[in-house]
Amino acid sequence: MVSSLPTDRAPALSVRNLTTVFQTREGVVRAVDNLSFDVYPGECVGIVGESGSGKSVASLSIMGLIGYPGRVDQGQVEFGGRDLLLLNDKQMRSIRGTQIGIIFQDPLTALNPLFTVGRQMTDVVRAHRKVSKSDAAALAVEKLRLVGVSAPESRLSAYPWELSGGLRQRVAIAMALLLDPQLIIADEPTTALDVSIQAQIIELLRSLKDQLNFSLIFVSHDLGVIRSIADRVIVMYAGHTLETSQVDALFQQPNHPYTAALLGSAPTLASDPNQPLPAIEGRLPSLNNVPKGCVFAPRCHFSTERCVSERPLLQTAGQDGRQVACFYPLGAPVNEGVGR
Amino acid sequence: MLQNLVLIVVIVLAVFILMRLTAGDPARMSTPVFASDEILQTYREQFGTDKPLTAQLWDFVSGLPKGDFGTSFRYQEPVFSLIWQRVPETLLLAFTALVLALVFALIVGIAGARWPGSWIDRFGIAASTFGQSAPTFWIGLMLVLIFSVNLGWFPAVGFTGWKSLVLPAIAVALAVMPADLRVIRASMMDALNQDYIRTARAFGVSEARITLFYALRNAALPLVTVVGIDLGYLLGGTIVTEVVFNYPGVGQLAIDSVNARDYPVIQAITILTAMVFVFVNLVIDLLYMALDPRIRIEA
Amino acid sequence: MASTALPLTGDPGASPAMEDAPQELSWWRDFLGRNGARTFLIGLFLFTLIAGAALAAPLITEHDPSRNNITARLRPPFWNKDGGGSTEFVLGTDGLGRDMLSRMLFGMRVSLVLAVAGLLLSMALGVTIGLISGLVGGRIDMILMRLVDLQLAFPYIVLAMAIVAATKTSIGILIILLGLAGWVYFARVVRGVVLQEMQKDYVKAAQVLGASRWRIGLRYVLPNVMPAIAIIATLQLPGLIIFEATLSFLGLGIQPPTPSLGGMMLDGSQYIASAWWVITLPGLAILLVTMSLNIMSDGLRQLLDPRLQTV
Amino acid sequence: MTAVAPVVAMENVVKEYAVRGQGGKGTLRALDGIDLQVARGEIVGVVGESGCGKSTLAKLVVRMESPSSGRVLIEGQDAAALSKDEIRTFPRKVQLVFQDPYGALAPRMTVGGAIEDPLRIHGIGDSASRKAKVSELLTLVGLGDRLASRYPHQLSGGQRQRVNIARALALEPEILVLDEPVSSLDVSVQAQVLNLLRSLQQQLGLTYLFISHDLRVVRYLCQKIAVMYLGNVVEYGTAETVFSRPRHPYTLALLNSIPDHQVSMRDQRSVLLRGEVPSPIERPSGCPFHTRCPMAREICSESRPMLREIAPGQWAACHFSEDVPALGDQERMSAKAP
Repeated sequence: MVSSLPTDRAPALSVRNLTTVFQTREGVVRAVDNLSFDVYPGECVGIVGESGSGKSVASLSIMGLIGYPGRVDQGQVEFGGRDLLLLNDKQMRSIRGTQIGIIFQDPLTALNPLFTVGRQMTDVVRAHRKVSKSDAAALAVEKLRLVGVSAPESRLSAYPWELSGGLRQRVAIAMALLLDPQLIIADEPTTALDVSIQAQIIELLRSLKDQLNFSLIFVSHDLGVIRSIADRVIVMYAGHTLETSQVDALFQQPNHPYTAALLGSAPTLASDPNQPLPAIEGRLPSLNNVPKGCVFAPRCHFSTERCVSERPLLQTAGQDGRQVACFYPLGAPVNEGVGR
Repeated sequence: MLQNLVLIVVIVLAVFILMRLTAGDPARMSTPVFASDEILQTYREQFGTDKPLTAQLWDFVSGLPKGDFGTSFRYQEPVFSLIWQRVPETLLLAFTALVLALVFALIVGIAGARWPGSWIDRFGIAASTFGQSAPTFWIGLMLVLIFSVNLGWFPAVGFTGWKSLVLPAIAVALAVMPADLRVIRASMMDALNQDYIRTARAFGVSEARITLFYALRNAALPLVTVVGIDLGYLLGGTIVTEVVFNYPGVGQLAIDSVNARDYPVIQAITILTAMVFVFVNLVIDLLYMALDPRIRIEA
Repeated sequence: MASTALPLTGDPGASPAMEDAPQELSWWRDFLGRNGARTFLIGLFLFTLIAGAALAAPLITEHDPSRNNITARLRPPFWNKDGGGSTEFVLGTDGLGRDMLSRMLFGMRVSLVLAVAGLLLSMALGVTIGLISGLVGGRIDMILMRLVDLQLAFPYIVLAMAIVAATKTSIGILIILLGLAGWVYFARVVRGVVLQEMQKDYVKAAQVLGASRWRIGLRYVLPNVMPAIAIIATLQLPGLIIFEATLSFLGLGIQPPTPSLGGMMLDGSQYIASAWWVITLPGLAILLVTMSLNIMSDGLRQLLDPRLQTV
Repeated sequence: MTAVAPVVAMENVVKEYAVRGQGGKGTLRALDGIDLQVARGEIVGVVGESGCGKSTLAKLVVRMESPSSGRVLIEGQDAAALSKDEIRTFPRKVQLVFQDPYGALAPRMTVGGAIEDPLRIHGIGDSASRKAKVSELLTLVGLGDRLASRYPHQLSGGQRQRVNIARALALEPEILVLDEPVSSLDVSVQAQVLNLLRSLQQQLGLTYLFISHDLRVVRYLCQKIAVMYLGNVVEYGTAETVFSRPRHPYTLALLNSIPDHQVSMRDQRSVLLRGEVPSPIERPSGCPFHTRCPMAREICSESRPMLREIAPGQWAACHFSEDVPALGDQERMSAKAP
C-alpha cells in the first residue's frame, strides 16, 4: 500500500476551500466548511465523521449533485485540468458516470425499482456512448462479471429488489465501473449491509482498485471500515476538517482530541469489558448553531478559553502531509489512554 | 373479482329497495292529480308495481342476465335501449373532458414538479384552485354567458355537432382536473426526490430523460389510481353539465327519470354505472401490473 | 449513523437555543415562519370576512331578501348607471325585483349553516368508521371499506336526487344528505393514517407496556390523525357548499321563498341573455367562500405535513 | 445450561410465518428450535446478521408474538399460558427497548407523558407520585426533569433513546429486552448509552437480553453470547470464551469480518464468507450453515448438528467444532475457502 504521499504525481482530484451551504428556516447553515484535499491516482482517501459532519454532502458537492435548498458556496474542484464547479450542466453530465463514478449507501433505493438491472446499466452506457443496445448490454455483462456476479447475463433481466443486498451493491459497483472512470466516490457503500457481506464488498473494492488503478473517495462513519480500506483519512466534524493523515498514523497516534476520543469511544473486540467506555460527553452540535471557536471545543477535555473564542486552522503537523486543526494537538499514541 | 360481483349485487339490491321505500308512487306521477283509484290501479298493473316487492325484485333480477332492465314507466320502452341511445353522447362528453383534464394536468403538473414556484406552477395551482372552488354548473353557465350569449362562438344548448361539445367538455374537465393535477404534481415531486433519480443524475443521464422517463414512470402509478377516482367526478360532473347545456345524454335522462319516479331507468343507470366503475377498476389493476413489476410477483 | 444529503437531520435538538430560550414567547413568530402559515391565515381571514358578513346579514342590509318588487325588476348593479343601476340596490335585483345583495347574504348564511352541519355529521361518521376500521381490522374493516367503495361506485348526486325527490325537501334531509356525502373521505383517510401509525414502533411499545387496543387508538394514534382530519375538513366544507348549491340549482335543495345561492342561479338562468348579474353574482359569492377555504386547506396541508417542514 | 433457575428460558422454540411471495405460499421459519436460558442479573447478548431471527426472539420474550411450538418461560411461567390477570401484569416483568428511538416514541406525546403512561395503565400511584416518579426516572437515565415537557422531535438521538429506556424502566421490570438499542446512534453517543445501560444493570440488578448485529458492542457489554444463524443458535457461551476461541466456523468468520480500527489494513486478512444467508423459506438441509461453510463436508448437508458442550461453559452446533482453528490461525481454514 501507499504509505507516503505520492507527491511526484499530479493529483487526480484537487478540492480547495469547498464550502456547501443549505438554506433553512433558521438561516444559512454551512454543511461543509472550507474543505481542501487531494486524491492521487490509485489512492483511496477515506472521509470519516458522524451525522452532520458533512462527509456525504462533500462527496455530493464534488459531483455537483447538491440541489435546492443547498448550494456550493465557494471553492474549486479541479479534475482533469478543469474546475468542476465552473462547468455547465451539460459539461458536468458528460463527466458523471464516465470519468467519475459513484456508489451510494443503499442499493435498494439507489436503483430504480421499475427498471431491470440491464435497462439501468445500458441506459448509462447509452447516455454517453453511441452504441447499440446489445453492445451496451455486453459491456454491462463484462462489468458484472468483473465484480464477481455469477451468471451475469441472466441478472440483466432481474429487478433490483429481486436481488440480495450484497448482489445489489455489486451491481451498483459494476454500474460505477461501467465506463472506466478514473475516480470513484463511494458514499457509505457498506453501511446497509451485514458484516460478512460488508467484508466481501470491502475486499472487492480493494482488489478492484489495485487491479484498475482508479482513485477512490470512501465515505464512512465506521472507523474500522475506514482503516481497512483508506490510504489517507480526513476526519470531519460539524462540516469542518479536524484532521487529515496517513491511515496508520492517524489510528496509531491521533493528533486531534476528537479523533482520539472517537477512537476511544468506539468499542472494539479488544476493549476491556470491565472499564466504562471513554464516551464523548455532550452531543453533536446542530449546524444551526456551530460553536464560534473550535467546533469540538464544547465537548473537548482539553479545551481552553482560546479554543472557545478562536477557531484553529488546519495546520501541517509532522510528516507525510499530516494536518490538524487544533491549538493543542496530541502527541501520545491512543493506546496509552489519550481519550481522557 | 368475487368482491366486485358482490359489490354489484349489493348495489342492485340497495338501489331497488331504496327506490321502492323512499320514492313516491310512480302511478300517481303519471296520472292527473284527481285520477280515480281504478285508473291508478291500471297504471300500477301496467308498471308492475301492484305486485308484492319480492315478485318485483324477482322480475327485475331474472331479466338482468338477458340484458333486460325492464320497461320505462314513462316511455313504455325497454330501458336498455332508452339508455343505449344516449350513451354515445355521454361517453363522448366524458371522454373528451377526461382527455382535456389529463393533458392539462400532465403538462402543468410535470412542469410544476420540475420547477416548483415557477409561473407555470403557480398558474397550475391557481387553475386547480379555481376548478375546485367553482360549482360545475356555474362554470357551465358562465361559459354559455361568455362564449354563446356574448361572443356567439358556440351553441348554448342541445347537440348539433362538435361545437356543442366544446363548452360542456371544458366545464366537466374543470371539475376533474384539480385532483389530477395535484396527484401528478405531488407524485412527480416525490419521484424526483427519490434516491434512484439522484443515481441517474450521478451517472450523467439527461434531465429530460430523468423527468420524462425515470420519474414519470414511477409517478404513473398514482396517476392511474386517480383516473379511477376521477370516474365519480366525471359522471357527477357530466350529469350536472348535461342539465345546464340541455345536452342529450344519460345524465339528462337520469334527472328526468328521478323527477318522474321512473324506477327502472334509475335502477338501470345506477347498475350500469357501477359496472362501468368495476370495469374501469379492473383495467386499472391490470395497468398497475403492467407498470409495476413488483405487483406482478405478488399477484 | 450514516448522514443523509441534508445535514440538518443529524441532531435537531442540539442547538443551545432550543435548550434555554423560552419557547412560548416566540411561538407566533415561529408559526409565521413556517411553510403555509401565511397562506392559511390569508384563507382564514377571507373566510371569516365572508362568513361574518353572511351571519350578520340582517345588520348589513335593509332589504327583505324575499320581498318582491315588480317595479324594480332586473335592475343591474350600481355601477351600470345607464342600465338603471343605483345604490339603492347595490348589486341589482332579480327577476322578481328582489335585492341581490341581501338575497346573497341570506343565501350564504343558509349555505354555510347547512354545509357546516353536514360537515360535522360526516366528520363524526367518517372518523368513527375510519377508526373502527383501522383499529379492529379483519372482517369488519373489509365490510366497512366495501361500503366506502359502494358509495364511490356511482355518482352520489343521482342517489341524492332520488332521495330528495322522494322525501320532500327539508333542512333535516338536506343535512343528512350532505353528511352522507362526505363521510367516505374521512373514513378512508382516517383508516389509512391509523393503519400506517399502527405499524410504527411506538404502538408496539405501548402494547408491550400493556396498553389496551382502545387506549392505543385514542391516546397514541388519534392525535396523529388530527392533522389529516383538519385537512379533509377544510377540503370537504367547500365541497359540501358546492354540493348544496348544485342540489338547489337542480331544484332539489332549499325551496323558495328561502333564498339560496343555487336557487338564485336556477331562477337567473332564464335571464342569461338579458341580466348577466343574476347568475354571475351568486356564483362569484360561492367561488369566494370556497376559494378562501381551499386556500386555507392548502396552507394547512403545508403546515401539518412534516415532510414539507424541512426547508 | 445454567445452574441457577433461569428468569428466561426458551425450550425448543419454533416460530413460523406463512408468507406469500414469488411462486406462491410458503413457510418462513424464523426460529428453528431455540434453546436458551438467561439467569437473573445476567447480560446475554444475541448476535447475528439480518434475518437470523434475533428480533423474532425478542418479540417472543415480550409476548408480542407467540411461538409456533416450544415454550417461552418467564420466571418459570409459560408465557403462552397466562391467566388474564397474569397477562395484565406481565409488562411489569419484561420490557423492551426498540432500535429506532424516534419511532418508538409517540410523536405528539411529551416525554413526561410517555414515561408516565405505563404507570397510568397499571394504575400505579396518584398523579403527584407519578410525576415524582417521572422526574426520578429522567434523572436516572441522565436527563434533567425539565425535559419532561419536551416532544420527541425536540430531542437528540441519544436523548430519545434515554427516554425510551426510562419508559421501559417505569414499571420496574426485572428483565429488559434491548433490540439493537444503540445501532442507530452515532459512535460518540453510542458509547454514552452503552455506559448508561451498564450502570443501570449494575445499579438495579436487571437482567438484559441484548440483541445486536454488532459484535464489538456485544463483546463490550455482555457476559454471555448466543450467536444465531438462520433461526438457530449455533454457538453459546461466555463472551470471553466465544470471542477468544470460537468453536463454530460461523462465529469465527463473523469475528474475522469485523473491520477493526485497531488493526492495520495490512494485518487484516479476513476469511470471507462465501455468498449470502439462504432464504429462511427454503432452508438448506442438514447444518444450516453448510452452504457457506469453508469446513463443510458431506455429512454437513445430511445431518443437522445439535448444540453440544465443547468446552466448559461453551456450546456449539457443529460436527467439527474441534477442528475450528483458533483466531489468527486461519491458514488451515482459508486453504479450503475458494
